[in-house]
Amino acid sequence: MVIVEIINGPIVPFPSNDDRNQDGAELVFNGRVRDTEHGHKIIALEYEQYEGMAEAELTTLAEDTCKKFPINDLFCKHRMGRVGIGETSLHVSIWAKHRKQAIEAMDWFIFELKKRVPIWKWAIHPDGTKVPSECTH
Amino acid sequence: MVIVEIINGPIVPFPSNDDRNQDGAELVFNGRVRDTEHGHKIIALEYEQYEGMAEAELTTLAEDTCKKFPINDLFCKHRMGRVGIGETSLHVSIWAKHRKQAIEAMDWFIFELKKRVPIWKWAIHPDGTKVPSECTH
Amino acid sequence: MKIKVKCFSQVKYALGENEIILEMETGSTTLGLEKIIREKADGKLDGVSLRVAVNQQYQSEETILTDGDEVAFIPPVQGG
Amino acid sequence: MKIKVKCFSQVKYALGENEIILEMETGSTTLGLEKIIREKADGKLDGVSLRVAVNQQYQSEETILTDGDEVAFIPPVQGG
Repeated sequence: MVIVEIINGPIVPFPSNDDRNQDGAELVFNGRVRDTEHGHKIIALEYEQYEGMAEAELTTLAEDTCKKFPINDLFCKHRMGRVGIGETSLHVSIWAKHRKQAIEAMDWFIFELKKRVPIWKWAIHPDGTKVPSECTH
Repeated sequence: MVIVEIINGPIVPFPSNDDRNQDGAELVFNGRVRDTEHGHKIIALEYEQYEGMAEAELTTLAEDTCKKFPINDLFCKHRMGRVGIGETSLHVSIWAKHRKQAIEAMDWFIFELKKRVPIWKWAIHPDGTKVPSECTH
Repeated sequence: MKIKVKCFSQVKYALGENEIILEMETGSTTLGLEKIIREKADGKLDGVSLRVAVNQQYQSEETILTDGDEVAFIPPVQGG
Repeated sequence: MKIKVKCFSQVKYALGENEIILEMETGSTTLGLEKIIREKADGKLDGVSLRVAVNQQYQSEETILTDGDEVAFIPPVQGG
């Protein structure tokens, strides 16, 4: 199963639970904001999306991932707007029978997300100026 | 930093937090008990360790992982004794600057754990019998 | 015909607009529109690779536009 | 000399013991001890690869034992 959410405000992680009997692996990734972008100090990032297309692409990607790898669930939340240093911008939870496939699926999903989902970062500098982050990876 | 714990009783996950400014990636793995071992239905696993050596090997492995990969922290808990279906037997949390290295480190750490840390599983069958699980991977 | 251009990231920054409505001739294509956008940016998009989406779908080839289309020139994405 | 053998997993299952204390001659080695343990197991450890640890350290080669050593024959581990 796939759940995809693009949200404003802090990310509440998907619940972890002991109720499954066929998932030997639960893998959770939190992508967090660091205090530097390309060597420059920042005080926050601001995430921008192509509204509509971002969620559609992310959903397609999540479904592609579940087809490509033998995993049972992929849950994903991406935060929009201003995200402070240390806070989570991307939260992904994958449930699978085996560890190996969960790890491979996580790696591929995030790699592809950074290639095809129309979401961008703006760096907020200590003086308050806001510029597009030119990071391409 | 490395934290390694071998414990009896349910695993309480290491805390997640928003207080770091240099860790862009937090990756958490929960290894959970499935209801089959080698095609046979089980009602639980019972984990056995070589007391002393298991924790020493696990600590050395965690330290090796931090040397081999550019990650900042590796926290690990392994549960002993009887673990019910769906419950977590292994909990690993890795903090790193970048996602890629966190994923590689997680993959390697668990792979090596399954090669060198003297911990074993006993399968508890529905009739209550307990036999060593012969799984070698 | 009327074409709506959505601007994000470096395109928004270069043009100072979230959205532009352009009047174009029938038969105009995404390539022609990209040229107009790059000219408007006055050099600020030089060296920036742009993919194109029409009505929120990536297009891998030059595409003929129709009245009312929503077009976005998508600079390298940065999610995660 | 006295050697303590710790038994885990398949070794414990085969021998029905958690721990065995053996009296061995000076100069005895891990290989000699493994032979004794496999004999005690009466075929139940055939086909089971065993690594050896002396005083909780893996040994990659045959090792001469000394009085009071703790030895474990370690079947394939299964943590995780």
